[in-house]
Amino acid sequence: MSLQKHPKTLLVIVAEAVLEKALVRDARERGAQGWTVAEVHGGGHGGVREGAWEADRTIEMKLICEPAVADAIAAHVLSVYAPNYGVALYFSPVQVLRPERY
Amino acid sequence: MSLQKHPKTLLVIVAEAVLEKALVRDARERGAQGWTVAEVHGGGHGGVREGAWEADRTIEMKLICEPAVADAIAAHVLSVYAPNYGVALYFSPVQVLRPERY
Amino acid sequence: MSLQKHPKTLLVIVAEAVLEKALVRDARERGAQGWTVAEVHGGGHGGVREGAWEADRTIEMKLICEPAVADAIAAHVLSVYAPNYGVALYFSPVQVLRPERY
Amino acid sequence: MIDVVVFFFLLGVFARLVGSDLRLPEALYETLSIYLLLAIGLKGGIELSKQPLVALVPQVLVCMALGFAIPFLLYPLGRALKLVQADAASLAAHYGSVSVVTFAVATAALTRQGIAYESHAALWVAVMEAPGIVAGILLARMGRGGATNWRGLAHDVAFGKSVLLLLGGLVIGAVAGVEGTKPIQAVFIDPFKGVLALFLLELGLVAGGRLGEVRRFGPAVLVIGLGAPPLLALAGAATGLALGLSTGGVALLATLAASASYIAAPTAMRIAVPEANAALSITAALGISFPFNIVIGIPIYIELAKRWTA
Amino acid sequence: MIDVVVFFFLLGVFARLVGSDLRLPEALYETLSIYLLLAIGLKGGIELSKQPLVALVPQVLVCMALGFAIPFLLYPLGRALKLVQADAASLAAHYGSVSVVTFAVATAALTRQGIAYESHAALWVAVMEAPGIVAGILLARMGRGGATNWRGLAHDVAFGKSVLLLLGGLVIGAVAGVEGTKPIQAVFIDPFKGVLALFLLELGLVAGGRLGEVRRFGPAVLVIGLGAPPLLALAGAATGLALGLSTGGVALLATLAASASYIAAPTAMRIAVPEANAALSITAALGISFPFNIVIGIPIYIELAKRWTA
Amino acid sequence: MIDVVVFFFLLGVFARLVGSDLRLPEALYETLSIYLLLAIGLKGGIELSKQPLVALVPQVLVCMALGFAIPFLLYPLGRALKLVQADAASLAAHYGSVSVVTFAVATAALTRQGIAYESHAALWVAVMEAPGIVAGILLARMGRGGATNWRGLAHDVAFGKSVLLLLGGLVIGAVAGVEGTKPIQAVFIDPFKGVLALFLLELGLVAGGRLGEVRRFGPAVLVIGLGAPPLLALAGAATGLALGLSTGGVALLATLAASASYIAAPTAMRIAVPEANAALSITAALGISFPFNIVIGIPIYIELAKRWTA
Ligand SMILES: Nc1ncnc2c1ncn2[C@@H]1O[C@H](COP(=O)(O)O)[C@@H](O)[C@H]1O
Ligand SMILES: Nc1ncnc2c1ncn2[C@@H]1O[C@H](COP(=O)(O)O)[C@@H](O)[C@H]1O
Ligand SMILES: Nc1ncnc2c1ncn2[C@@H]1O[C@H](COP(=O)(O)O)[C@@H](O)[C@H]1O
Ligand code: NA
Ligand code: NA
Ligand code: NA
Repeated sequence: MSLQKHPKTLLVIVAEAVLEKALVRDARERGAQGWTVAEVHGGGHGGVREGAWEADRTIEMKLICEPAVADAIAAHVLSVYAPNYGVALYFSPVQVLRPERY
Repeated sequence: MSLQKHPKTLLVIVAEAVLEKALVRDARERGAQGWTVAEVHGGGHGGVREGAWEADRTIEMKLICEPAVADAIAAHVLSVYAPNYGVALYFSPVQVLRPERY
Repeated sequence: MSLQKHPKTLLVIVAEAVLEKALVRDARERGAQGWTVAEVHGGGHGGVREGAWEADRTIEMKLICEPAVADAIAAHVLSVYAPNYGVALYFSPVQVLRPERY
Repeated sequence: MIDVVVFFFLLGVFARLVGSDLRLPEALYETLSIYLLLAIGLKGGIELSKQPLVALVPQVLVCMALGFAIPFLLYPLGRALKLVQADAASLAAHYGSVSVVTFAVATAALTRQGIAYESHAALWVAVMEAPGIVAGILLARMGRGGATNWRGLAHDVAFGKSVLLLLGGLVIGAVAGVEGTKPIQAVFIDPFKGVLALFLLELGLVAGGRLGEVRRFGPAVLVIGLGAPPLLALAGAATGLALGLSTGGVALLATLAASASYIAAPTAMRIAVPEANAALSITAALGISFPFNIVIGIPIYIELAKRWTA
Repeated sequence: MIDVVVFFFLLGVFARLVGSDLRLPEALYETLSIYLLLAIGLKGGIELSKQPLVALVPQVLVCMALGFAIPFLLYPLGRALKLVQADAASLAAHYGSVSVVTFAVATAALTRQGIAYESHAALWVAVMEAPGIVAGILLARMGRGGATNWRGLAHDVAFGKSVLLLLGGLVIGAVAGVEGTKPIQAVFIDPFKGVLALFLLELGLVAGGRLGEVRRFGPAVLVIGLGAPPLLALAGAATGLALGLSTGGVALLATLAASASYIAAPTAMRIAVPEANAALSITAALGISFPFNIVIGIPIYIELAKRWTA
Repeated sequence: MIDVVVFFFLLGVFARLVGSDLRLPEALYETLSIYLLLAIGLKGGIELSKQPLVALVPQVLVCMALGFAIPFLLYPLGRALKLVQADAASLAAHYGSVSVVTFAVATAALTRQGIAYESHAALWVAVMEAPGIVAGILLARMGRGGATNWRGLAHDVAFGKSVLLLLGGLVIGAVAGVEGTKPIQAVFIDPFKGVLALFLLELGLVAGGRLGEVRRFGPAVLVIGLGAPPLLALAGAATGLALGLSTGGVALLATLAASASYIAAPTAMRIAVPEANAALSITAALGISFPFNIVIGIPIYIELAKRWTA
């Protein structure tokens, strides 16, 4: 196969579900062209989050984007939300086929 | 630990849920030995997909396989489904322990 | 951006849902500081798992941790659970921002 | 007086338009739709158990023909409004098929007004799901290469959730009869309208989300969304008259003709005619025609049926 | 005798304390809460349709003032117990707002004891959701920089699920009236208490999980969790007396004052005062005060209302 | 005449066999099973409140012994059919435990035929969940190294969803009594059969999926799936006779003995005997014995009970 692949960055943000709307807005403002969200549960330094009530739900948001865009979003999340919310984020190098879409 | 790790490719396909059955079939035909699907929602160039009605649901399919198999599946998805369906896909290098299973 | 990134390992374990409690316990005992779980379905060498009944559900657990911790957890899962349960696992290199949390 | 269930729809639209965080869980949406299909089928089946089946064959055939014909009526309209072939065909398919909830609202309105209708009307719904979809696909393929997997499609529609549950309910109702179904009436008969109200709340949320899209698709979607229902209602009512249906039956057939599918058709068209714009069809069907029918259309169709059968 | 629905709550707490794997699916939790809000609203609305609305204006205003005042009462208590500003304010906001389920348990107890209450009491619930939250945010911001997005917040509370469904139900009930809502009573009226029982099972599971956390937060959470309800109930009952409410009405207003929100408030405070410890508030509200109210508090508040209005 | 709820099961099987896309949301499945367990418990508990508890002790002990003995009967059969130790033991455990839905179908059939049965029969179900599982694990461990975490297992079964909800419902029903549970009967009593019908639709879908697997496991699964139920029914009926139960009671104990667990047992065995093939057991239990029992078995067991107690 002669698939032409292009490097991008996958930024994964695990955060309290209450932040979803704000995260989508912030990510788009910083250049993300798309996003994917899954409902998850888990635990970390802020204790176990089981989704047992409204404010206890957790989401995992995935953003495939330019490395600089990922950095800008991550920096924003880290400074604005991480101090007061349960947030975990990580970067992963990925390859895509239609680079103009990400 | 002396875990013997083996490189494989993780292919992630985010697509309209209506494609699930076809994607599983196509992936198996091209050599995938397993697949994992999560229900997600998100947005991209085709607008916001919230899963508000039957044809508005989105899935994320993960396939761990040989690089060549991943390429074959991705090429197929790109040519057959991407023109008319909301589809995002990316490749990521991973390592597995029991290589014969993927 | 001058984000300071630190390499970690993402260990992903896809397994029968009945193992969730045990996996969380085992992972914490081996040094994992957090975990994220999503409900999924899929198929592999053990056949199709659709979540049609209680013991047919599948989870995907993600652990961001030190490479050595990931290895210890994976080795444990491989020796204790993999022989008798449907289990798929893979490692992926990721980068995080607040390394002390993982 | 507007039926109370319609208020739930309006509440849903309102919630969406003001950007409320109200969302019904997807599992509830699926559960309610499974319930409504089964309940409608069962009710029709119980009635079916009281009458000879053979007499229904002509009705069934004519209903199927009506559903099949509708896309051929609408397609030229869509093309005239500058829609591309696939979009015009897909949109036409939605109107060729039927909306079970619109049907349920119409039966509720008839019951409230004390107007009788053919008790086996659920059978019409079941047989009218598929033909319009088939016609729409034919129109989309017309004069083009693309092969359609008709076998797969026939399977998907015939054994799709809607038809299967409607027909399944019909058969169970017909076989078990009035006596046999008594123990399950507390679930499938008595709460019907309340469940319908909840489902309309959900549909209001979805329809409200679609309203914002109307602008995106220009006037075509508005013209068809508002113009097709009354037009098709006339065709449906005329067919009902020709079949010699009761007043309520004429009103129901008018409603079925006027209604657009938002369950079976979108999924089927997504697979069979993927090049069609799915958002356009759902916006017309669920964002415009559905509210039009349940708020304005049904009272008019009932009035029409009363006059024509007077 | 303890009301049967309370046993379901205790079953949930027990299941959680012994580490049972019993879990109600999240979709069920959401569905039940949507149902209860709608049903409470509808019931109140049906009653509202029987009386002049203007007479209710003073009641509404006083209820809102009560909700707004409560956080100002509780905040100093929290501070005295060494809570930081954000935590004291957030906790106070939870008690300023109300718990719909506690209200429902109280109405069930009144009905069982044959004590009449203002039939439009659901209206009080609807208007008491927001003011306490606003007061709590003011307290958290007091003498600090952080700007609050009041517009966004007002929107989120006014059009949030709770207020929207309660008010939506009230309006639908009021407009459709007794006759119009008859066909949906099999869903929204008859099963109410059974659904409440299921929801209490779920809340018992959550509250049981919180009990384990009580230790983590030290005595403050216990003192407030057990001390605030009776204190606030007195304030509520006094307000009810001043408004000239019936015996049942006084008991309900006492209950509303004593109850702490675990739906609207946690979400609103998470957004508006993120530096507050969310687990602390929910532990006090749902882990301590909620069980206290439904098991011990409500019977006492009813007794109190009986004496004061005798 | 076949009970109407059985038709829903057959509809589910049919849907699955023809490859329909019909799927009930997982949350609905969980909700229905929670509901059925609670409702069965409650109903039994209400009856329990009318009689002296002490008299039930012998029944309870004998029922538990029966459940414990069944795997020892079946295990040799499995071994004779060439199943490995773990598989034979696990399969035996499923039949030692019980199927709540099979029980519910049997009570519905008895009610329809006007045959009385011990009103506290739900208690038998609750105490028969666990012993068969324990016996199966013993058989799997027999003559082998592997240590079993009995404490963890005892906890998981005793406080597992099934036993907890059944016993919880029993206790609530017994404590609250006829009067106390009246307000929740519209949810837990009246709709019981309709909900059972929905659950059977779901189980039909699952069982239909299992049918395709029968071939994979060879004749063993067929022989046990079809042979075990009548055999065990005889043992159950004999036990019932020995206990001096009523006609309905004998039929129910026969049914419980003949039924195989598909909720508690699969999960427990997955943890305690992971080397057993889970698909094999569920295929026999849910794919073969369950349909056999509800369609053919129950009418036979009732007939048998009538003759033996005549
Ligand atoms: N090491 C980790 N691996 C995977 N997920 C994590 C990890 N740490 C935190 N998370 C997720 O992020 C959420 C918030 O983390 P925390 O702020 O540490 O409580 C948790 O509930 C987990 O879902
Ligand atoms: N840049 C992106 N990052 C993450 N997910 C994306 C991205 N772009 C698209 N997606 C996902 O893929 C689906 C289809 O994308 P699209 O075809 O661009 O509308 C969206 O609904 C998202 O769930
Ligand atoms: N190659 C693969 N790619 C993605 N997921 C897999 C793969 N193989 C197995 N899985 C997942 O792991 C589960 C158990 O795998 P198995 O033990 O092979 O049946 C499956 O049900 C899938 O969800
Ligand atoms: Na139509
Ligand atoms: Na309050
Ligand atoms: Na048994």
